[in-house]
Amino acid sequence: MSEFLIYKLILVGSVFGITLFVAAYSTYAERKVAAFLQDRVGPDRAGPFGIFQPLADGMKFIYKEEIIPVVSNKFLFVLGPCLAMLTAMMAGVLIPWGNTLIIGDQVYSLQIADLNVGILYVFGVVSIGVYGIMIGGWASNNKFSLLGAIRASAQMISYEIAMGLSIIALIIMTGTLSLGEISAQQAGGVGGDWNMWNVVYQPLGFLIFIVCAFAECNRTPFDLPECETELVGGYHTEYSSMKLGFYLFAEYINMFVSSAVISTLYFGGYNFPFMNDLGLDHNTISIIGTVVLFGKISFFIFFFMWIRWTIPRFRYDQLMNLGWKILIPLAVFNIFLTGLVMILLK
Amino acid sequence: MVKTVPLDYYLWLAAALFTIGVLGVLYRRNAIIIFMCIELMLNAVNLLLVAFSTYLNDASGQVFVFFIMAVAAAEVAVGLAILVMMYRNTKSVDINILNRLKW
Amino acid sequence: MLTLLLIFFPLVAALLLFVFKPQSAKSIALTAALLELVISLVVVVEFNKTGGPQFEVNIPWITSLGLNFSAAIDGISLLLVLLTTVLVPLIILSSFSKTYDKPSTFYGLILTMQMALIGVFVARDGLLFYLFWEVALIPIYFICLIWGGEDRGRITFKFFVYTLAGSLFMLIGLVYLYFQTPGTHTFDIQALYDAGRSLSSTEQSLIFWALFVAFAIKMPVFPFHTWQPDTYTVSPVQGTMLLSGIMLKMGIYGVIRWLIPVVPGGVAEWGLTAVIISVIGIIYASCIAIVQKDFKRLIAYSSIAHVGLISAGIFTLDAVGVQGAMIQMLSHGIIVFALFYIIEIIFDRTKTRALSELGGIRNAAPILTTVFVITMLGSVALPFTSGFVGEFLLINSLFQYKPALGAIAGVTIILGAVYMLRTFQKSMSGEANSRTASFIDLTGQEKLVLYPVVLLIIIIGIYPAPLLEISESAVNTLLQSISAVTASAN
Amino acid sequence: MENSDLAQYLPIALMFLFAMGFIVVTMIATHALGPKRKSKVKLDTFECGIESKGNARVPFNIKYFLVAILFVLFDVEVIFMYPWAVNFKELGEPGFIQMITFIALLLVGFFYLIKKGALKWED
Amino acid sequence: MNALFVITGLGIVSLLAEFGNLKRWLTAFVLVGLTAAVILAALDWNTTQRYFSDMLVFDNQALAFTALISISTILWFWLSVDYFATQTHRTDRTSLVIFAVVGSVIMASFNNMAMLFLGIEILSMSLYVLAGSRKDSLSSTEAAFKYFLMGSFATGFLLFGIALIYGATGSFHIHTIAQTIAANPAGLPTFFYAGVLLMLIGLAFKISAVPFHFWAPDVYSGSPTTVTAFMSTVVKVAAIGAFIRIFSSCFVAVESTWSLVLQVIMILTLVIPNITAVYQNNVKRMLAYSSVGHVGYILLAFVSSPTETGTIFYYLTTYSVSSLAAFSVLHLVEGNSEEITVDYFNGLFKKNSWLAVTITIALLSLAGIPPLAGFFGKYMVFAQAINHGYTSLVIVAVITSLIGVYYYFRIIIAMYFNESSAPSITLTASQKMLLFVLIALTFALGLFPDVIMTLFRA
Repeated sequence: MSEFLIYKLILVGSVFGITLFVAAYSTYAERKVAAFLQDRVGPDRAGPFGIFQPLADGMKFIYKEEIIPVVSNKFLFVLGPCLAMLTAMMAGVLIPWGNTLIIGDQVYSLQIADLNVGILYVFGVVSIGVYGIMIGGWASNNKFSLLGAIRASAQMISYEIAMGLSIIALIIMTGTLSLGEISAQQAGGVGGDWNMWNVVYQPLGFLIFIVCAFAECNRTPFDLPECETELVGGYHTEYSSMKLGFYLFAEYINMFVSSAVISTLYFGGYNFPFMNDLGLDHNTISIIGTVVLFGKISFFIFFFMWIRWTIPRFRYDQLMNLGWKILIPLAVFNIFLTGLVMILLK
Repeated sequence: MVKTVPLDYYLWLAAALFTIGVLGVLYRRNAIIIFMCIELMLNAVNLLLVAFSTYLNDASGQVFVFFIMAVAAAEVAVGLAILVMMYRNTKSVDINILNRLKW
Repeated sequence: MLTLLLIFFPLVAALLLFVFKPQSAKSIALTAALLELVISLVVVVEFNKTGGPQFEVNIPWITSLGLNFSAAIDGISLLLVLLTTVLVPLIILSSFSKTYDKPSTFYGLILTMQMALIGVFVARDGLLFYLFWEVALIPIYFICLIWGGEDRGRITFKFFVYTLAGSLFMLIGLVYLYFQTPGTHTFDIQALYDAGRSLSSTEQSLIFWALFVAFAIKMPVFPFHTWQPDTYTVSPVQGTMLLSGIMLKMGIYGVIRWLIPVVPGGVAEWGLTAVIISVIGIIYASCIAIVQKDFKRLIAYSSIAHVGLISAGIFTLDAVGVQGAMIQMLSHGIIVFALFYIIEIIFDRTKTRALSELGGIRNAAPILTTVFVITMLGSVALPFTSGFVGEFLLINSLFQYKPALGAIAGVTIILGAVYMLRTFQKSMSGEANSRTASFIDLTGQEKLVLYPVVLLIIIIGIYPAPLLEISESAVNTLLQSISAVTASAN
Repeated sequence: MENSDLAQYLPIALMFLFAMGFIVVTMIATHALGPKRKSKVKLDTFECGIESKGNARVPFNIKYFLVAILFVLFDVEVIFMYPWAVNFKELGEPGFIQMITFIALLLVGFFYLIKKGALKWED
Repeated sequence: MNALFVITGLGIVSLLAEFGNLKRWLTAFVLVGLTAAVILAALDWNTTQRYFSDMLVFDNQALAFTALISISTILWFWLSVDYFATQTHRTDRTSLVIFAVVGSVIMASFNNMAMLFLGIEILSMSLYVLAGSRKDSLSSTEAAFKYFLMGSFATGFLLFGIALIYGATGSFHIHTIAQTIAANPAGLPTFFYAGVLLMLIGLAFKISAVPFHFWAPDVYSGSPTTVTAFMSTVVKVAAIGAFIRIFSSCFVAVESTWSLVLQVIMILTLVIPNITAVYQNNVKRMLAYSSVGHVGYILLAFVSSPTETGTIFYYLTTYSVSSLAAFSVLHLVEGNSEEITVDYFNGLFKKNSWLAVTITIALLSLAGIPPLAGFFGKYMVFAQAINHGYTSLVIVAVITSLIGVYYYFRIIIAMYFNESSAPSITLTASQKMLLFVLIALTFALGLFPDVIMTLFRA
């Protein structure tokens, strides 16, 4: 019992730490990527190549003055960012970060928890994130914030439907909701026992999913809730100090988790091609797998940023039309197609 | 499945939730809160159904929960629409002003 | 077949009225009523006086309820059918001098009423009887409501609810009996008789009251009469005539046909009570009549008194009494019709019904006065008028039943004489006043209505035997069957 | 214990504790460490430097509301597809046809919505 | 079932008619479809068909209710032509009504609690919207809101009851439940009986039995008159159909649990609304209370003999026809006014005797005066109750029906007695035709009740 607890504690602790770390360095990465794409230098003062910039940012958040507008609802004003942060942190629990490690005769899974409702849990937690934004925006009692919050909620819930639908086609294939199993099903990959990554079977589903993931994270080209040209800061206009930090953190954590989910669902998770043909022992493969997974995640995080600095923002009606009138029908079509093919191949 | 919690607990919990919901509907005056109380009643039912379903090893209870959830969602949609309409006509969601039709 | 024709011819005629122009409604209705009279006369001619129920029809109607369209005519029915068919053309004729709004509806309702009345008198199925009984209420209610006088809404409603309430209790009683019939339940009259007689005395008593209340309200017998004076007063005169001339006989007929034979045990137990109630009613109504100021109201109360006597006579369960009741029903029907018509004539010309404002009509209208005198004498039961035969027989049977009651009931003749003569004195004799000075005597159309009535009053008074013969065998059969039951019970 | 239902959720609870702890500690830390120099203007809501007017809690476009309602409806309908999708292989062809019927009905409603202009934002 | 398919298809088509060039043909199409549904129901007569793994069973009772519901709806469409006159709302209103009919049919044919629940909800959800379809009127909104609240509140009770019964018997299938009950006459857990009572309460809300009726008058008087007509006919038929379906087939084995409760409810339902109706000046409210009162008679029939559903069906038929007649006149008289008092009927006989005669006949039928349909309805209820030894309850019912006469006659008296200066009303040929049909039906049902009574005797 206690051993189990300690193992889980370590796992949870490390995932927690890594999440924070990745989120912090994503901000740095984002600025560097932006600079790179715009042919600038980017942050370079704090430490070599500005490598301590995230730490400096963090300190600044902590030491800044806390401002809570008089007309706002104090409790909700504080609750908003906390909720956003909390849900963001909770979403990553079910990601299988790697295969099992065998130490002695004990098998340790690198997934914190493998619920049989895995994907549903992720969706459930992510959709609570809307509350963080909505509550924060409404509590500020600022017109910009309110508009931003409403936009954010409308956008996020709209894309949630398409996202949910796009997953269904995948589930038809995998027959399970558990992320661990979905990962395991993609083992091997190209060569070996010829398990392809799901993206091969579900290109359309992947496309829909990643578009929705962008929208869910309020990332450009879907960052309508905080588009500074119209809404100043959107839902976090009134926020300062660590509460603002939480919102920003939450965004980057979400990006990180989304990338992880995408990698797991469509890109084989911790599996890599020819993994079973290298003749390495199980633990080594698992560790390599984890590294590979982080590689994939990093790529998707980079992809998020790449898109951000490449594609301009949508107009709001374009955004809604894309979500409702294109992605949802497409997702339904994808379900139909997948089902049909499955039936025919059987 | 290990049924560590006795069925009675679920029953009492559901009954308590349901009662809270009923009392809420009867005593609260804010339409939104009444909505929520009704949802609470339905969720008490859901809880009960799921518990029974587990203890009877019969999936139909859970399917019924799906039905209830779907219908409750539709009901909320209609209810909120009515509420908006009411707000437009009265600028309030306090049901006390809806006394015009009393005999 | 003849029975069906008798029942439904008025209804067809009533529907026809709506096809033609409203202006011609009057004459079509009169023609129809006269044809109906002819049909009834054919029935009289064809009727076998010793033959029991005749002209039977028995058509299955609502089998799931055990309801058959079962009707037949025996002596008792025939007399009342005859009363109806004679009075309805007279009533229609009496309305010729007036123009009513929506005449098609008015005459249609009268004819529908006639249908229902005849249906009540010939039905030999419990539920069918009940149906006609209720249907009779609808047209008369609307006649009173639409063409009535002041405050008619409230008053006619009271009338409606009273009678409906009574009949609903009757319905419960009938249904209870229905479920007592053996095998597939049926409402057939004989089956109901058998079922009723086999009940325990408590059940019989309950059913007795359930039915008696319905009939008593319809008649009306004291203390169920409170709807009656007001309703008679506000109704248009044709409505009053229908109510008092024919409709009240439904109640008496109900007692004879559907109460006494069905629960003889109940009648044996409660008959005396019924008689006492009736006698109290006679005295009460007569006393009230004496102090009435309104002519129409006065006649209304006198009607209660007469009906009380009839009711008392029937509950003696004596052949003479029942026969007397039959004759008295006919006699009362025509006399009260004539009286109301005379009141209407007076009202038309003087615009008042208050006795205190009348007087001196005798000088201006001798014919009217003569007619009134004859009718009045009939009403107070002077010998050689129809009233005498009936009242004599009734009081006679009451004497035999309980001499004391007979004596008290006999007072009615004296009281009747008192209020009728007072009426005569107040209205006809005395000084003419501004209202009555220019009183015009009877017109031709009015004579056409009143002369036959006067004739009938006198003929029946002198030679009632044919009428008595018609009902004799039916009454005897009825009473014998009851006495057989009560005898076997003892 | 390891395999029981509740134990599966234990790590999630742990994670929750970690996250909560982090949030609470950070919030308290900023509250304690940051400077506190309040002024009326600073505590006012931001409206691009102009004095802020009125309450921000004004009724907003009904479209957003409509979107919310539609989301609730569609999202709940999507729930029905998950069990079906998981059991797709067992249900086979009849299940597929039934679900297609279901989705078709859903699409009828969807089509109706679009045609009715419930999702029309450009106006 | 074929009827159900047709009606469902009809609903979808009328929803989509918005976009084709089909709007003009919509009413005709709906009428044809509903007629087809009636015919299909008639063709299925005497065949008991089971669908969706026994979730829906179309036996004779279900088919009869289906036909009744469809026919009432046809008549209702006829009387509420102007409700669909506005172009913008024609298709959605039509489809809402049709979907309500779908719900009604399911409520009459369910064999599984899930279907009961779905049927009720499909019906109610459409009605919530229809009740509020006069968007600018506060009373309409209010009616919709109250209806919604009470509807979902009742659903809560119903569901809790269903959940408890499921827990006790392990099934949602009515027949399985009935078998379980029969198999364990003493072995059912206590909460099963609580479940039955909760379902009773839930359904009592739906059929608006006292003391769960208080929403009905508000909702009936607030909704547009045509919608009220729909509620008090089709919806009431469906609710009662569902009620008797579950209680007469499934819970009849545990009759002792609910019989007494239902008797109390029944007596209250007879007495209270009939007395309250007397004090109403708003005709719609009066009819609402009257319609609650009629539930009392139906319950009387049900209490006295739960398995004899023929009587109830006949009663519902007569009630629907009479109510439709009453409401069609009410609708024609009201014009544009929101609240229609008894005074609106002043002198109606002079203004338009068609209307006056129709509503007179309708009210007389509702009051139970022979030879109209309503009389035989009441008669059969009373006869059935007397037959099963409930004579004292019948006496209560008789007294309340006399009270009923009182308020029905207020309208009649107003029409024939009072004078009015309001302008007379002219009717179109179609309206006259409708009134004629309704009068004819009222008489025909009264004169030939065997046509319906023998349906259930096979």
